[in-house]
Amino acid sequence: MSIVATVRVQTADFDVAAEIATLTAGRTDIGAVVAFAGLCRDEGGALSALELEHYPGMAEDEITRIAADALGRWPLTGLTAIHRHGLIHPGENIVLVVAASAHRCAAFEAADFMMDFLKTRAPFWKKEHPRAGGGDWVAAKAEDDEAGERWSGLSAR
Amino acid sequence: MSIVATVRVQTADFDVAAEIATLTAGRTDIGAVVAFAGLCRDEGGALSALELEHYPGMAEDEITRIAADALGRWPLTGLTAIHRHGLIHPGENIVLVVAASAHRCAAFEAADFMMDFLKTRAPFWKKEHPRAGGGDWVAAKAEDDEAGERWSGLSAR
Amino acid sequence: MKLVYFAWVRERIGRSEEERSPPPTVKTVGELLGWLKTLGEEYENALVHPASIRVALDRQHADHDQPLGAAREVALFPPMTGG
Amino acid sequence: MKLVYFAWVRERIGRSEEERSPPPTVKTVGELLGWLKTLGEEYENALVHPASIRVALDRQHADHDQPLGAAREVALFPPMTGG
Repeated sequence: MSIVATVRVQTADFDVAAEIATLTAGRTDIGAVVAFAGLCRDEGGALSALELEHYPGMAEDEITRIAADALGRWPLTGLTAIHRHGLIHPGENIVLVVAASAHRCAAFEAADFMMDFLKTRAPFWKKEHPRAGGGDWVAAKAEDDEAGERWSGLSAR
Repeated sequence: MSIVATVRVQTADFDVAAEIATLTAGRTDIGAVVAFAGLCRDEGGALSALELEHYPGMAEDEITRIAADALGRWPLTGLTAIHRHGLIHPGENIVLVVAASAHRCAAFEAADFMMDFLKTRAPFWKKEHPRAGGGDWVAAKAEDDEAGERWSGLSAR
Repeated sequence: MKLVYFAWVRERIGRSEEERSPPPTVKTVGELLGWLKTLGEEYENALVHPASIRVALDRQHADHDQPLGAAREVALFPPMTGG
Repeated sequence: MKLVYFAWVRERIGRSEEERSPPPTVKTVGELLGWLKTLGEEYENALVHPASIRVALDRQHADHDQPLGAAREVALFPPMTGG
Protein backbone atom coordinates (compact mmCIF):
# COMPACT_ATOMS: atom_id res chain seq x y z
CA MET A 1 0.00 0.00 0.00
CA SER A 2 1.61 3.21 -1.13
CA ILE A 3 0.65 6.26 0.94
CA VAL A 4 0.84 9.71 -0.60
CA ALA A 5 1.19 12.66 1.74
CA THR A 6 -1.14 15.64 1.52
CA VAL A 7 0.90 18.84 1.25
CA ARG A 8 -0.53 22.34 1.03
CA VAL A 9 1.02 25.82 1.07
CA GLN A 10 -1.68 28.44 1.51
CA THR A 11 -2.57 31.82 2.95
CA ALA A 12 -5.85 30.51 4.43
CA ASP A 13 -6.10 29.03 7.90
CA PHE A 14 -6.47 25.26 8.31
CA ASP A 15 -8.98 23.14 10.20
CA VAL A 16 -7.21 20.61 12.43
CA ALA A 17 -10.34 18.52 13.00
CA ALA A 18 -11.09 18.30 9.27
CA GLU A 19 -7.53 17.23 8.51
CA ILE A 20 -7.62 14.54 11.21
CA ALA A 21 -11.01 13.37 9.92
CA THR A 22 -9.67 13.10 6.36
CA LEU A 23 -6.86 10.80 7.53
CA THR A 24 -9.03 8.60 9.74
CA ALA A 25 -12.48 8.48 8.06
CA GLY A 26 -13.71 4.96 7.43
CA ARG A 27 -10.47 3.34 8.60
CA THR A 28 -10.07 0.74 11.33
CA ASP A 29 -6.31 0.18 11.09
CA ILE A 30 -5.21 3.42 12.78
CA GLY A 31 -4.14 3.28 16.42
CA ALA A 32 -2.58 6.71 16.81
CA VAL A 33 -2.97 10.19 15.37
CA VAL A 34 -0.57 12.98 16.30
CA ALA A 35 -1.44 16.52 15.26
CA PHE A 36 1.08 19.32 15.70
CA ALA A 37 0.00 22.92 15.23
CA GLY A 38 2.53 25.74 15.29
CA LEU A 39 1.09 29.14 16.27
CA CYS A 40 2.26 32.73 16.16
CA ARG A 41 3.27 34.08 19.59
CA ASP A 42 3.24 37.78 20.43
CA GLU A 43 6.53 37.58 22.38
CA GLY A 44 5.12 39.17 25.49
CA GLY A 45 3.10 41.71 23.53
CA ALA A 46 6.08 42.97 21.50
CA LEU A 47 5.01 41.43 18.18
CA SER A 48 2.11 42.73 16.10
CA ALA A 49 2.46 40.19 13.26
CA LEU A 50 4.70 37.74 11.43
CA GLU A 51 5.14 37.96 7.68
CA LEU A 52 5.92 34.61 6.09
CA GLU A 53 7.64 34.72 2.73
CA HIS A 54 7.99 31.51 0.75
CA TYR A 55 9.44 30.23 -2.52
CA PRO A 56 6.36 29.26 -4.54
CA GLY A 57 6.74 25.90 -6.19
CA MET A 58 9.83 24.89 -4.24
CA ALA A 59 7.96 25.14 -0.91
CA GLU A 60 5.43 22.49 -1.99
CA ASP A 61 8.17 20.37 -3.64
CA GLU A 62 10.45 20.44 -0.62
CA ILE A 63 7.69 19.63 1.88
CA THR A 64 6.63 16.77 -0.39
CA ARG A 65 10.22 15.47 -0.36
CA ILE A 66 10.38 15.72 3.46
CA ALA A 67 7.03 13.90 3.71
CA ALA A 68 8.19 11.15 1.34
CA ASP A 69 11.25 10.71 3.56
CA ALA A 70 9.00 10.38 6.64
CA LEU A 71 6.75 7.88 4.85
CA GLY A 72 9.84 5.81 4.06
CA ARG A 73 11.06 5.86 7.65
CA TRP A 74 7.85 5.09 9.55
CA PRO A 75 4.88 2.81 8.83
CA LEU A 76 2.31 5.59 8.50
CA THR A 77 -1.26 5.22 7.28
CA GLY A 78 -1.45 8.93 6.41
CA LEU A 79 0.48 12.17 6.62
CA THR A 80 -0.63 15.78 6.10
CA ALA A 81 1.49 18.94 6.15
CA ILE A 82 0.09 22.44 5.69
CA HIS A 83 2.20 25.59 5.87
CA ARG A 84 0.68 29.06 5.68
CA HIS A 85 2.35 32.13 4.21
CA GLY A 86 1.55 35.86 4.22
CA LEU A 87 0.72 37.99 7.24
CA ILE A 88 -0.05 36.01 10.39
CA HIS A 89 -1.11 37.55 13.69
CA PRO A 90 -0.43 36.38 17.25
CA GLY A 91 -2.67 33.47 18.20
CA GLU A 92 -3.11 32.38 14.59
CA ASN A 93 -1.95 29.10 13.09
CA ILE A 94 1.27 28.89 11.03
CA VAL A 95 1.85 25.21 10.35
CA LEU A 96 0.09 21.87 10.79
CA VAL A 97 1.40 18.31 10.65
CA VAL A 98 -0.87 15.32 11.16
CA ALA A 99 0.61 11.81 11.21
CA ALA A 100 -1.48 8.65 11.53
CA SER A 101 -0.20 5.14 12.15
CA ALA A 102 -1.14 1.80 13.66
CA HIS A 103 1.40 2.61 16.37
CA ARG A 104 1.99 5.52 18.69
CA CYS A 105 5.77 5.83 18.36
CA ALA A 106 5.61 6.05 14.57
CA ALA A 107 3.00 8.82 14.68
CA PHE A 108 4.90 10.84 17.32
CA GLU A 109 8.29 10.46 15.70
CA ALA A 110 7.06 11.20 12.18
CA ALA A 111 5.34 14.42 13.32
CA ASP A 112 8.44 15.50 15.24
CA PHE A 113 10.66 14.67 12.22
CA MET A 114 8.39 16.63 9.85
CA MET A 115 8.58 19.71 12.07
CA ASP A 116 12.37 19.53 12.37
CA PHE A 117 12.74 19.46 8.60
CA LEU A 118 10.00 21.99 7.88
CA LYS A 119 12.03 24.38 10.01
CA THR A 120 15.42 23.69 8.44
CA ARG A 121 14.67 22.72 4.80
CA ALA A 122 11.31 24.17 3.70
CA PRO A 123 11.87 27.52 1.94
CA PHE A 124 9.98 29.88 4.26
CA TRP A 125 11.30 33.01 5.96
CA LYS A 126 9.74 34.84 8.87
CA LYS A 127 9.86 38.62 9.22
CA GLU A 128 8.79 40.04 12.57
CA HIS A 129 6.66 43.16 12.64
CA PRO A 130 7.14 44.60 16.13
CA ARG A 131 4.38 46.66 17.66
CA ALA A 132 6.97 49.43 18.02
CA GLY A 133 7.39 49.58 14.23
CA GLY A 134 10.11 48.43 11.85
CA GLY A 135 10.64 44.80 10.91
CA ASP A 136 13.41 42.23 11.12
CA TRP A 137 14.02 38.87 9.53
CA VAL A 138 14.12 36.09 12.08
CA ALA A 139 17.59 34.53 12.30
CA ALA A 140 17.87 30.78 11.84
CA LYS A 141 18.66 28.98 15.08
CA ALA A 142 21.61 26.64 15.39
CA GLU A 143 19.43 24.48 17.69
CA ASP A 144 17.01 23.92 14.81
CA ASP A 145 19.81 22.60 12.61
CA GLU A 146 20.90 20.34 15.46
CA ALA A 147 17.34 19.09 15.85
CA GLY A 148 17.38 18.20 12.16
CA GLU A 149 20.64 16.33 12.58
CA ARG A 150 19.27 14.02 15.26
CA TRP A 151 17.48 12.03 12.56
CA SER A 152 20.52 11.31 10.37
CA GLY A 153 21.27 7.62 10.24
CA LEU A 154 18.41 6.89 12.61
CA SER A 155 15.98 4.19 11.65
CA ALA A 156 12.45 4.03 13.00
CA ARG A 157 11.90 2.40 16.41
CA MET B 1 1.00 31.33 36.80
CA SER B 2 -0.22 27.97 38.00
CA ILE B 3 -1.69 25.75 35.29
CA VAL B 4 -4.29 23.16 36.18
CA ALA B 5 -4.73 20.22 33.83
CA THR B 6 -8.16 19.26 32.52
CA VAL B 7 -8.79 15.56 33.18
CA ARG B 8 -11.91 13.66 32.18
CA VAL B 9 -12.89 9.99 32.29
CA GLN B 10 -16.04 9.42 30.28
CA THR B 11 -17.97 7.02 28.05
CA ALA B 12 -18.76 9.74 25.49
CA ASP B 13 -16.50 10.52 22.57
CA PHE B 14 -14.37 13.65 22.63
CA ASP B 15 -13.96 16.51 20.17
CA VAL B 16 -10.28 17.13 19.41
CA ALA B 17 -10.92 20.54 17.83
CA ALA B 18 -12.97 21.73 20.80
CA GLU B 19 -10.28 20.61 23.25
CA ILE B 20 -7.56 22.39 21.25
CA ALA B 21 -9.74 25.51 21.04
CA THR B 22 -10.26 25.49 24.83
CA LEU B 23 -6.50 25.50 25.42
CA THR B 24 -5.68 28.17 22.84
CA ALA B 25 -8.69 30.53 22.79
CA GLY B 26 -7.76 34.16 23.36
CA ARG B 27 -4.11 33.38 24.03
CA THR B 28 -1.09 34.77 22.21
CA ASP B 29 1.67 33.05 24.20
CA ILE B 30 1.28 29.57 22.69
CA GLY B 31 3.73 28.50 19.99
CA ALA B 32 2.93 24.79 19.82
CA VAL B 33 0.00 22.48 20.36
CA VAL B 34 0.40 18.71 20.19
CA ALA B 35 -2.73 16.56 20.16
CA PHE B 36 -2.47 12.79 20.46
CA ALA B 37 -5.51 10.64 19.83
CA GLY B 38 -5.44 6.90 20.47
CA LEU B 39 -7.96 4.90 18.42
CA CYS B 40 -9.33 1.36 18.49
CA ARG B 41 -7.89 -0.85 15.72
CA ASP B 42 -9.71 -3.89 14.38
CA GLU B 43 -6.50 -5.98 14.18
CA GLY B 44 -6.97 -6.91 10.56
CA GLY B 45 -10.69 -7.45 10.99
CA ALA B 46 -10.34 -9.86 13.93
CA LEU B 47 -11.67 -7.48 16.58
CA SER B 48 -15.31 -6.48 16.93
CA ALA B 49 -14.86 -4.21 19.97
CA LEU B 50 -12.75 -3.29 22.97
CA GLU B 51 -14.26 -3.12 26.42
CA LEU B 52 -12.50 -0.66 28.69
CA GLU B 53 -12.91 -1.22 32.41
CA HIS B 54 -11.68 1.44 34.81
CA TYR B 55 -11.41 2.14 38.52
CA PRO B 56 -13.82 5.03 39.06
CA GLY B 57 -12.32 7.74 41.22
CA MET B 58 -8.78 6.40 41.05
CA ALA B 59 -8.70 6.78 37.25
CA GLU B 60 -9.33 10.53 37.48
CA ASP B 61 -6.98 10.87 40.48
CA GLU B 62 -4.12 8.99 38.85
CA ILE B 63 -4.39 10.85 35.52
CA THR B 64 -4.44 14.11 37.49
CA ARG B 65 -1.24 13.01 39.28
CA ILE B 66 0.44 12.14 35.95
CA ALA B 67 -0.64 15.50 34.51
CA ALA B 68 0.70 17.37 37.55
CA ASP B 69 4.01 15.58 37.04
CA ALA B 70 4.07 16.68 33.37
CA LEU B 71 3.22 20.27 34.34
CA GLY B 72 6.16 20.22 36.73
CA ARG B 73 8.56 18.89 34.11
CA TRP B 74 7.69 21.08 31.12
CA PRO B 75 6.71 24.76 30.79
CA LEU B 76 3.20 24.13 29.49
CA THR B 77 0.45 26.69 29.04
CA GLY B 78 -2.23 24.00 29.11
CA LEU B 79 -2.74 20.25 29.30
CA THR B 80 -5.83 18.12 28.70
CA ALA B 81 -6.24 14.36 29.09
CA ILE B 82 -9.46 12.48 28.34
CA HIS B 83 -9.80 8.70 28.63
CA ARG B 84 -12.92 6.87 27.57
CA HIS B 85 -14.30 3.69 29.13
CA GLY B 86 -17.00 1.21 28.17
CA LEU B 87 -17.45 -0.49 24.81
CA ILE B 88 -15.39 1.03 22.01
CA HIS B 89 -15.54 -0.10 18.39
CA PRO B 90 -12.78 -0.13 15.75
CA GLY B 91 -12.14 3.34 14.35
CA GLU B 92 -13.44 5.03 17.51
CA ASN B 93 -11.41 7.21 19.86
CA ILE B 94 -10.04 5.82 23.14
CA VAL B 95 -7.79 8.52 24.58
CA LEU B 96 -6.82 12.12 23.94
CA VAL B 97 -3.92 14.19 25.21
CA VAL B 98 -3.47 17.84 24.21
CA ALA B 99 -0.39 19.74 25.37
CA ALA B 100 0.18 23.44 24.65
CA SER B 101 3.38 25.38 25.23
CA ALA B 102 5.38 28.34 24.01
CA HIS B 103 7.82 25.78 22.64
CA ARG B 104 7.57 22.76 20.39
CA CYS B 105 9.79 20.35 22.31
CA ALA B 106 7.87 20.85 25.54
CA ALA B 107 4.53 20.16 23.86
CA PHE B 108 5.80 17.05 22.06
CA GLU B 109 7.59 15.61 25.06
CA ALA B 110 4.75 16.29 27.50
CA ALA B 111 2.21 14.56 25.23
CA ASP B 112 4.53 11.57 24.76
CA PHE B 113 5.16 11.41 28.53
CA MET B 114 1.42 11.57 29.30
CA MET B 115 0.72 8.65 26.95
CA ASP B 116 3.53 6.52 28.42
CA PHE B 117 2.13 6.95 31.91
CA LEU B 118 -1.53 6.67 30.94
CA LYS B 119 -0.60 3.23 29.60
CA THR B 120 1.37 2.06 32.62
CA ARG B 121 -0.21 3.82 35.61
CA ALA B 122 -3.79 4.84 34.87
CA PRO B 123 -6.20 2.14 36.13
CA PHE B 124 -7.81 1.01 32.88
CA TRP B 125 -7.99 -2.52 31.49
CA LYS B 126 -8.82 -3.54 27.94
CA LYS B 127 -10.77 -6.65 27.09
CA GLU B 128 -10.82 -7.68 23.45
CA HIS B 129 -14.05 -8.94 21.94
CA PRO B 130 -12.99 -10.93 18.88
CA ARG B 131 -15.37 -11.19 15.94
CA ALA B 132 -15.09 -14.98 16.37
CA GLY B 133 -16.61 -14.73 19.89
CA GLY B 134 -15.16 -15.04 23.38
CA GLY B 135 -13.13 -12.30 25.01
CA ASP B 136 -9.67 -11.91 26.48
CA TRP B 137 -8.01 -9.34 28.68
CA VAL B 138 -5.16 -7.61 26.90
CA ALA B 139 -1.82 -8.44 28.52
CA ALA B 140 0.38 -5.53 29.63
CA LYS B 141 3.42 -5.10 27.42
CA ALA B 142 6.94 -5.03 28.84
CA GLU B 143 7.76 -2.42 26.18
CA ASP B 144 5.18 -0.08 27.68
CA ASP B 145 6.85 -0.32 31.08
CA GLU B 146 10.21 0.38 29.41
CA ALA B 147 8.70 3.38 27.65
CA GLY B 148 7.60 4.67 31.06
CA GLU B 149 11.08 4.18 32.45
CA ARG B 150 12.73 6.38 29.83
CA TRP B 151 11.47 9.47 31.69
CA SER B 152 12.96 8.60 35.08
CA GLY B 153 15.56 11.13 36.11
CA LEU B 154 15.13 12.97 32.82
CA SER B 155 14.68 16.69 32.96
CA ALA B 156 13.00 18.65 30.18
CA ARG B 157 15.07 19.70 27.16
CA MET C 1 -11.53 -2.90 54.97
CA LYS C 2 -13.24 -2.63 51.64
CA LEU C 3 -11.64 -4.77 48.94
CA VAL C 4 -12.30 -3.92 45.29
CA TYR C 5 -11.31 -6.01 42.28
CA PHE C 6 -10.89 -5.22 38.62
CA ALA C 7 -10.53 -6.98 35.25
CA TRP C 8 -9.54 -10.67 35.47
CA VAL C 9 -8.92 -10.43 39.22
CA ARG C 10 -12.59 -9.45 39.57
CA GLU C 11 -13.69 -12.20 37.18
CA ARG C 12 -11.69 -14.95 38.92
CA ILE C 13 -12.75 -13.94 42.44
CA GLY C 14 -16.31 -13.66 41.18
CA ARG C 15 -17.22 -10.33 42.75
CA SER C 16 -16.27 -6.71 42.34
CA GLU C 17 -16.07 -5.77 46.00
CA GLU C 18 -16.44 -7.06 49.55
CA GLU C 19 -15.76 -6.18 53.18
CA ARG C 20 -13.00 -8.21 54.87
CA SER C 21 -11.23 -8.01 58.23
CA PRO C 22 -7.77 -9.55 57.91
CA PRO C 23 -6.12 -10.81 61.13
CA PRO C 24 -3.77 -8.35 62.91
CA THR C 25 -0.75 -10.33 61.68
CA VAL C 26 -1.49 -9.04 58.16
CA LYS C 27 0.49 -5.77 58.04
CA THR C 28 1.70 -5.28 54.46
CA VAL C 29 0.17 -5.43 50.97
CA GLY C 30 2.10 -8.65 50.28
CA GLU C 31 0.82 -10.24 53.52
CA LEU C 32 -2.74 -9.30 52.56
CA LEU C 33 -2.35 -11.06 49.18
CA GLY C 34 -0.95 -14.12 50.96
CA TRP C 35 -3.89 -14.20 53.41
CA LEU C 36 -6.53 -13.69 50.67
CA LYS C 37 -5.05 -16.63 48.76
CA THR C 38 -6.09 -18.92 51.66
CA LEU C 39 -9.78 -17.91 51.46
CA GLY C 40 -10.79 -20.38 48.79
CA GLU C 41 -10.21 -21.72 45.30
CA GLU C 42 -11.39 -18.56 43.51
CA TYR C 43 -8.91 -16.43 45.48
CA GLU C 44 -6.15 -18.95 44.84
CA ASN C 45 -6.92 -18.78 41.10
CA ALA C 46 -6.90 -15.01 41.06
CA LEU C 47 -3.71 -14.69 43.10
CA VAL C 48 -1.72 -17.65 41.74
CA HIS C 49 1.06 -15.25 40.65
CA PRO C 50 1.00 -12.57 43.37
CA ALA C 51 3.86 -10.66 41.69
CA SER C 52 1.57 -9.88 38.76
CA ILE C 53 -1.11 -8.35 40.99
CA ARG C 54 -1.09 -4.58 41.35
CA VAL C 55 -2.53 -2.99 44.47
CA ALA C 56 -3.85 0.46 45.29
CA LEU C 57 -4.38 1.73 48.85
CA ASP C 58 -7.12 4.37 48.99
CA ARG C 59 -6.74 4.87 45.20
CA GLN C 60 -2.98 5.25 45.12
CA HIS C 61 -0.57 2.67 43.72
CA ALA C 62 1.25 0.71 46.44
CA ASP C 63 4.22 -1.69 46.39
CA HIS C 64 3.84 -5.17 47.88
CA ASP C 65 6.13 -4.34 50.80
CA GLN C 66 4.14 -1.25 51.72
CA PRO C 67 2.27 -1.31 55.09
CA LEU C 68 -1.52 -1.34 54.79
CA GLY C 69 -1.67 1.35 57.46
CA ALA C 70 -5.15 2.76 57.90
CA ALA C 71 -6.21 2.11 54.30
CA ARG C 72 -9.99 1.86 54.00
CA GLU C 73 -10.18 0.81 50.33
CA VAL C 74 -7.72 -1.74 48.96
CA ALA C 75 -7.90 -2.49 45.23
CA LEU C 76 -6.44 -5.54 43.49
CA PHE C 77 -6.03 -5.60 39.71
CA PRO C 78 -3.82 -6.82 36.84
CA PRO C 79 -1.19 -4.55 35.25
CA MET C 80 -2.91 -1.64 33.54
CA THR C 81 -3.58 -1.66 29.80
CA GLY C 82 -5.16 1.72 29.18
CA GLY C 83 -4.00 4.46 26.88
CA MET D 1 19.76 31.74 -16.20
CA LYS D 2 16.93 33.04 -14.06
CA LEU D 3 18.05 34.22 -10.64
CA VAL D 4 15.46 34.49 -7.87
CA TYR D 5 16.00 36.06 -4.44
CA PHE D 6 14.13 35.73 -1.15
CA ALA D 7 13.91 37.45 2.26
CA TRP D 8 16.84 39.77 3.11
CA VAL D 9 18.80 38.62 0.05
CA ARG D 10 15.93 39.95 -2.08
CA GLU D 11 15.72 43.16 -0.03
CA ARG D 12 19.45 43.89 -0.21
CA ILE D 13 19.76 43.16 -3.94
CA GLY D 14 16.61 45.23 -4.47
CA ARG D 15 14.76 42.89 -6.81
CA SER D 16 13.08 39.49 -6.58
CA GLU D 17 14.35 38.05 -9.88
CA GLU D 18 16.45 38.78 -12.94
CA GLU D 19 18.06 37.11 -15.97
CA ARG D 20 21.86 36.84 -15.88
CA SER D 21 24.46 35.13 -18.08
CA PRO D 22 27.52 34.36 -15.98
CA PRO D 23 30.82 33.89 -17.87
CA PRO D 24 31.76 30.28 -18.77
CA THR D 25 34.40 30.25 -16.00
CA VAL D 26 31.55 30.19 -13.44
CA LYS D 27 30.90 26.47 -13.02
CA THR D 28 29.78 25.92 -9.39
CA VAL D 29 27.28 27.46 -6.99
CA GLY D 30 30.16 28.98 -5.02
CA GLU D 31 31.69 30.51 -8.15
CA LEU D 32 28.33 32.01 -9.07
CA LEU D 33 28.10 33.69 -5.65
CA GLY D 34 31.64 35.04 -6.07
CA TRP D 35 30.80 36.43 -9.53
CA LEU D 36 27.50 38.01 -8.38
CA LYS D 37 29.36 39.78 -5.59
CA THR D 38 31.30 41.76 -8.22
CA LEU D 39 28.15 43.14 -9.86
CA GLY D 40 27.69 46.13 -7.57
CA GLU D 41 27.28 47.36 -4.04
CA GLU D 42 23.84 45.85 -3.51
CA TYR D 43 25.15 42.39 -4.45
CA GLU D 44 28.20 42.85 -2.24
CA ASN D 45 25.91 43.77 0.67
CA ALA D 46 23.68 40.76 0.09
CA LEU D 47 26.55 38.31 -0.31
CA VAL D 48 29.00 39.69 2.25
CA HIS D 49 28.97 36.32 4.07
CA PRO D 50 28.61 33.83 1.21
CA ALA D 51 28.65 30.88 3.66
CA SER D 52 25.31 32.06 5.08
CA ILE D 53 23.62 32.11 1.65
CA ARG D 54 21.58 29.04 0.72
CA VAL D 55 21.10 28.15 -2.92
CA ALA D 56 18.56 26.05 -4.78
CA LEU D 57 19.06 24.83 -8.35
CA ASP D 58 15.77 24.30 -10.14
CA ARG D 59 14.00 24.29 -6.74
CA GLN D 60 16.26 21.77 -5.02
CA HIS D 61 18.76 22.62 -2.28
CA ALA D 62 22.37 22.66 -3.54
CA ASP D 63 25.73 22.85 -1.77
CA HIS D 64 28.19 25.57 -2.69
CA ASP D 65 30.56 23.12 -4.36
CA GLN D 66 27.82 21.70 -6.56
CA PRO D 67 28.14 22.33 -10.35
CA LEU D 68 25.49 24.64 -11.78
CA GLY D 69 25.00 22.18 -14.65
CA ALA D 70 22.05 23.05 -16.83
CA ALA D 71 20.07 24.75 -14.04
CA ARG D 72 17.56 27.22 -15.42
CA GLU D 73 16.39 28.72 -12.11
CA VAL D 74 18.91 29.51 -9.40
CA ALA D 75 17.55 30.79 -6.07
CA LEU D 76 19.53 32.61 -3.38
CA PHE D 77 18.15 33.02 0.12
CA PRO D 78 19.04 33.11 3.82
CA PRO D 79 18.77 30.02 6.04
CA MET D 80 15.12 28.99 6.29
CA THR D 81 13.01 30.00 9.29
CA GLY D 82 9.68 28.33 8.57
CA GLY D 83 7.82 25.81 10.71
